[in-house]
Amino acid sequence: MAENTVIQCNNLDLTFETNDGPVHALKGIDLTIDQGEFVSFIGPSGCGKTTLLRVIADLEKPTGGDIQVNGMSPEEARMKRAYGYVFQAAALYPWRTIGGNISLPLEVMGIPKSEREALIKKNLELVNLDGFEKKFPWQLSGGMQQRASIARSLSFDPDMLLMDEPFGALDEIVRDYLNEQLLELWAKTKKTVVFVTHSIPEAVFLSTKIVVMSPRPGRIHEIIDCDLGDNRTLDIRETPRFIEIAHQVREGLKLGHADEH
Amino acid sequence: MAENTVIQCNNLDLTFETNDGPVHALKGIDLTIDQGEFVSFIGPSGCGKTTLLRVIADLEKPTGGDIQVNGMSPEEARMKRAYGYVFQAAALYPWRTIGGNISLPLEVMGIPKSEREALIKKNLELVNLDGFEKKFPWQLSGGMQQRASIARSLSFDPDMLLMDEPFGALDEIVRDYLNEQLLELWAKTKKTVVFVTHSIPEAVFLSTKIVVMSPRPGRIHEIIDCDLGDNRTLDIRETPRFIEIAHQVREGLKLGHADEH
Amino acid sequence: MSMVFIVTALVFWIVTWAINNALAKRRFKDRTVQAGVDILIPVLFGAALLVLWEGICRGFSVPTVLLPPPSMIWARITSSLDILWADFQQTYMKAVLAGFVMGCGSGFIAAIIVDRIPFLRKGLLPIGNLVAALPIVGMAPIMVMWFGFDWPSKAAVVVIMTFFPMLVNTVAGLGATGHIERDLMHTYASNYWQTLIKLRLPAAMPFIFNALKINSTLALIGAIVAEFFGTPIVGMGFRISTEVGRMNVDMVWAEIFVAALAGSLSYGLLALLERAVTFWHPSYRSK
Amino acid sequence: ADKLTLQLKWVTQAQFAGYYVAKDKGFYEEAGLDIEIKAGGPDIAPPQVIAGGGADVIIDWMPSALASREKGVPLVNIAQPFKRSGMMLTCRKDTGIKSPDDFPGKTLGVWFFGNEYPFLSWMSQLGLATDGSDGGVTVLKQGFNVDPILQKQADCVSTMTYNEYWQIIDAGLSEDDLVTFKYENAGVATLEDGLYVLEEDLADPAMVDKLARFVQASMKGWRYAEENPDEAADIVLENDDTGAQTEEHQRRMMREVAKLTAGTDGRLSEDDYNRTVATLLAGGSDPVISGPPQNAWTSVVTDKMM
Amino acid sequence: MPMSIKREGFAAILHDRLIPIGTVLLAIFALWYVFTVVLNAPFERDQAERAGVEISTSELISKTMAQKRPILPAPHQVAVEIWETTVEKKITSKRSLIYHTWVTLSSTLLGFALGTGLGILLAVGIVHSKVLDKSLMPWIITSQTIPILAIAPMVIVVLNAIGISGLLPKAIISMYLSFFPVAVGMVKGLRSPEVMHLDLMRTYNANRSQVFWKLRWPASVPFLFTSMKVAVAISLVGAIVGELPTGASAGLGARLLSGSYYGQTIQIWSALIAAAVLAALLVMVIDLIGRSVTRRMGVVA
Ligand SMILES: Nc1ncnc2c1ncn2[C@@H]1O[C@H](COP(=O)(O)OP(=O)(O)OP(=O)(O)O)[C@@H](O)[C@H]1O
Ligand SMILES: Nc1ncnc2c1ncn2[C@@H]1O[C@H](COP(=O)(O)OP(=O)(O)OP(=O)(O)O)[C@@H](O)[C@H]1O
Ligand SMILES: Cc1ncc(C[n+]2csc(CCO)c2C)c(N)n1
Ligand SMILES: [Mg+2]
Ligand SMILES: [Mg+2]
Repeated sequence: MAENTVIQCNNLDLTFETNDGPVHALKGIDLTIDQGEFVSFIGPSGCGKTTLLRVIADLEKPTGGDIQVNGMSPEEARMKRAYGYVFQAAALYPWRTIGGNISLPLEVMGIPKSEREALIKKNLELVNLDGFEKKFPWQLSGGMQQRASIARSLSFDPDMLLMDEPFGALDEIVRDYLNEQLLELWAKTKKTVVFVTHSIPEAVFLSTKIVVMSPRPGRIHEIIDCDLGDNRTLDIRETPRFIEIAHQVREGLKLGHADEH
Repeated sequence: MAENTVIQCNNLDLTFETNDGPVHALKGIDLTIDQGEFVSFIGPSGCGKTTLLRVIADLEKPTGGDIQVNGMSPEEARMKRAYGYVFQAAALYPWRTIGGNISLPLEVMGIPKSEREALIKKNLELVNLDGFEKKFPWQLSGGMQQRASIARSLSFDPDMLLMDEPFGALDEIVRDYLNEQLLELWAKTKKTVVFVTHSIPEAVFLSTKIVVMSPRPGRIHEIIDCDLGDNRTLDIRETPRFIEIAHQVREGLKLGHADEH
Repeated sequence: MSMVFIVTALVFWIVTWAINNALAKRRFKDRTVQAGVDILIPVLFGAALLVLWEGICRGFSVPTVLLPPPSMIWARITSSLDILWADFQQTYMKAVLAGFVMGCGSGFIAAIIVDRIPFLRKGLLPIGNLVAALPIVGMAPIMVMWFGFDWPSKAAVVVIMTFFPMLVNTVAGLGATGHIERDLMHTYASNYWQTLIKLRLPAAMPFIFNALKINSTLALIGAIVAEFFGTPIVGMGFRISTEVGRMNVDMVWAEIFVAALAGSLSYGLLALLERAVTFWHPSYRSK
Repeated sequence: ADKLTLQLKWVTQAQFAGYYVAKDKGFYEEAGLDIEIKAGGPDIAPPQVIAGGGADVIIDWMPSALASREKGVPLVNIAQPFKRSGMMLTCRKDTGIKSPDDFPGKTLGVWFFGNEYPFLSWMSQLGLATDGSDGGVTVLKQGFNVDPILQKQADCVSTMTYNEYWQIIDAGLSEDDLVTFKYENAGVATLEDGLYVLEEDLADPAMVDKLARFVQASMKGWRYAEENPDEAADIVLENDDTGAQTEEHQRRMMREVAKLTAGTDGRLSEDDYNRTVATLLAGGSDPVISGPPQNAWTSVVTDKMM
Repeated sequence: MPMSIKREGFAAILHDRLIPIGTVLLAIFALWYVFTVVLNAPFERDQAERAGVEISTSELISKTMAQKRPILPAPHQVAVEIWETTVEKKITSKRSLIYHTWVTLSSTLLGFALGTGLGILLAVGIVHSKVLDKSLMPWIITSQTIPILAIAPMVIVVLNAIGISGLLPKAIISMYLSFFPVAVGMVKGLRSPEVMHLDLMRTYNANRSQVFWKLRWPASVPFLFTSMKVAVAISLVGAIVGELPTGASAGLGARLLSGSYYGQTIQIWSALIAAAVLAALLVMVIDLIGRSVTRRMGVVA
């Protein structure tokens, strides 16, 4: 395992036992993610994107193969608070203010109150939400909630961000805006990001590497390098290289779909 | 009002009275939709797309200006069952089979049982769901449910289809497939379709006319003709003309967003 | 002559109904006015009920030992405040409050224990569900036998009656947190108690208040019924059962009035508290 | 046949054997009557039942009936099958109680629901407060049974000679463990288990005639029951819907009840009436009735008996 | 598929239900025996003291479980009593527990039916009329704070006075208690259709009764069954308490009372157990009906 490898999966397998038989959610996954990469998982619904992310986060145990996160088991990594996780829905606690929500992981991790306050302030600024500390989640728009959720996952400064369709519920404009902000944040902090989406333009715009998956059982169909360089802006989406990569991803998806039959 | 005009709005205004003051949802809407057109409303969340569609359907009363549907008031048009409405979620009744759901409007409208059966069969075929008549909604995938919902709105053969983000909850692949089917259906039946979306590619791919809206208060920012001709296939999305129109729409949206401040 | 009363009552009924109809259909811009109207409507309705009651009693000359008219009950209430207060103290302040606090408290603690031990949850919960549906009042004579005549035996009945609704609701509430919310705590490597206090208890609050509200009415009924099986010579249940035998039915209704008032007030208080604690719940949110 | 409904004061037991026997043996039928006997219970107030029209005749204790009369239910005693009172206060010997002088500070179980008047009269004659104040007695509302004395929650409980007393014995306490005070002996006996009707019914001669036949047939039932106690007890058992009564207990109760009903033909003796009223009026500051009742009893019915 | 599921289902039931529930029940019985000894011992000691004899602990323990009028009867005493009063008595006998259970059951069912009907009616009124909604709801809550159980005897006498007697008075008390959960549940249920579903009906220009029968009613069925489960249990309570005052009549309540009257604790407990079993059965029956109805309606269990 290379020095700067963060995630390493070998022949990973996961089968869910359900009432009407086993569901083979992941099969033979081989994947390496290096420090500072921005990797997207894309694929049709039910192909196992979420499951793979959850295995990395130790929210699900694989039934075969092995996986290492930061050179240790996912469980150890989780105990060391190696990552911040962002869910599809913002999943803010409605009884806590925005500030309180960002404070949550800090409280759990036993960080003293004085330090917490500074961290909350800093992370709210990072996602452009200064001034909303005392508001309750339902008083914010969906986009703002999602930003608060990102601030929460950043608050304890993990080296890695795991994001499961964080912008799936937002409209295109807000999504574009948050995509730009995320990219900026990534450039600034150089964290490793693993990102699930089912939007092709989003994947192409954000990633350094796109993992195309196909369903039943969930496999990696293709891994596409996304060499659009740093300092991307939204305009990049109309460049031929962008369209080419997007086309490649779309074809991969279609083929993956076809595999199924 | 021209012979083949179906919807005609003049300086339409709508303000909601809420607990904390009025919300100006629609302002000065002028819009004409002709027989057989496929018109999409696009715009950021909260800009009034749904509200405008609901005004057309007489689910909301405008507070100013006037609107005619088929040359009469929306209420009269509704009483005459002038349109079929498709909601974002399939909104099928879970206690009715697919057949029973399609039968629902027919029962309400007092169509005798014998005729109902033929209509159910015909419309199930139309959306490629033959054989699923006796299944319950939860036994179908999201895409199939949405098709059943379209079949339901078609069952009493209205001249007009009002669709509010019908494919918003589906993944890209399924969505592409349903877009193609909808286009085919539209070409076959030549119904007027008014379609709400917040996906730019979807709007460009489907429409003959795109209405770009901007929020607070909800106005029409721009109306873009979408002259991609008939017989469109998904490949069209990689043609320069498509990308050009998409770009135009995106710019319109951004400007509309900017208006806000 | 007697028809006059009935006709008057009916006319009053129709008039208040018409007023209510008009009031209910209108939306008032001013919030305080609207709130006032929302209170006025049920009050008018209640007044109409009382007038109808009075009218029937007088119109049909119903024997007062069967059903006294409201005016007579009111006269009795005002002239027997000291007795009513003593009874209220005995039954409500002692038996009901003590029983309520102990029953709800132990139900809550039991729920947390049951929640910690899945085996117990599987084994105890179906039984708890069943017992919650049982005719617990049947336990009253046994409790009097075990805990004596004074209020502790009534409190014991209240404890049994309130324990299971609290247990069942709290366990349901603790299970009501979404998967995502729980996974979130998991990603923080949060321990059991942290998850309980920061996530599951707040999320369970609507359920817990549901139990508290149910219990507030159950507790009073339980305590009163238990007093039928032996008491010192004070208490609401004692008074009710004694005064029926003495043909003082107006006194019985005076006690019922106190019970209904106390029950409604406790219910209302809990509802207010609920609103304050679960302000975040979609049903209370003001945008 | 003429229909009449009789509301008992308590559950089906040998205390009411005369009526059940009269019905079972066809005495009522012979008198051209069709009698419906409604059992009572701990929370059935017979005066309320008759005021509501649920019965034509009720069985009640005179203190309760007179008190109800003052509350506006115009009850009139038409016959008095129980000559003597069966009420007692039964105490544990180990409490040290030897005479009523030892009552202060003790806890006494009392039946309420209109049955407390004899007790209250007695206590006020003894000058003992019952409201819990110093120097008085502590009163408990005794439930349906004698548990308080068995479990030592009370020092004394109210008992009837024919019923609760034997329940204490059955529970394992012996007669030597107990001290008993009969109301009869204390001179505060009041009339129990009389037959009462509403005053207005007596204005109707046909009704009076019906009642006369009823009282006469009932007394015939009582005579039969006194002479055949075991058979009477069995008849009672047959009429018990709860199926909870035991043969042993009912047979013994029948024998004890017979001692109270013996020697009367149902006529109310004016002396007994006056003594009861005097006892009730003697109640110090809080007498059971506020003044001597008028027309609270009549002999028109018993006079018509043959 | 049904075959294989059944196997799996049974193993699941064994591990998720039978074993845990059985263990808890066993624990309850063990505790019950302990309490039997503890609670009944003072009386035995008292007896021995008065008789002036020493008794050994084992003698004491065996005696506490064989008293005629125990403070707490031992489970096996109750079991024997139940056996004797169910299996060994004719069903028509007044000493048969089944007979008394039947008496209570009949007024429970009548009251439950009336209460459910009334609850549904009120809910329909409240959902369709703004005046009813605003004026009735607070009083429906207040109605439940009136200790109806405490005045049940009086209610029965008053109802008798207006010519209602027999099964009906008890049933009316059951009804008073059971309409409440149904009314509250059905208001929720009839209001449960989403705005979208209601709008859909509006686009069809459906009238009120069509909206009711095709949308509100089917949508409220799960709510109906949930509240009926509460209502049936509470109906039973009502029927039992309705039987208490007339201590001489039949029914489980009368059984409880006469048991209490004669200090027959064993009889009280067997009546209590019968009531418990009856409650459990009633709730289970409603649950089963509910499941089969909702399954027929296509809602996943
Ligand atoms: N807890 C579970 N138990 C059983 N099956 C599961 C479970 N979680 C996921 N699955 C199944 O595993 C497969 C992969 O699911 P997963 O959620 O990872 O898909 P996904 O790619 O994230 O889809 P989507 O785009 O819809 O979120 C699906 O068939 C799903 O039904
Ligand atoms: N019933 C209502 N009462 C008050 N305000 C409303 C109501 N319905 C909509 N609004 C407000 O009107 C505005 C327009 O809402 P509308 O639902 O039409 O937006 P939209 O364009 O459909 O948004 P989305 O893409 O999120 O569906 C919003 O600000 C919304 O909050
Ligand atoms: C609540 C209650 N009241 C009275 C008695 C006693 N008692 C037994 S029989 C009877 C009627 C006499 O005719 C009475 C008063 C009781 N046990 N419980
Ligand atoms: Mg997913
Ligand atoms: Mg919308």
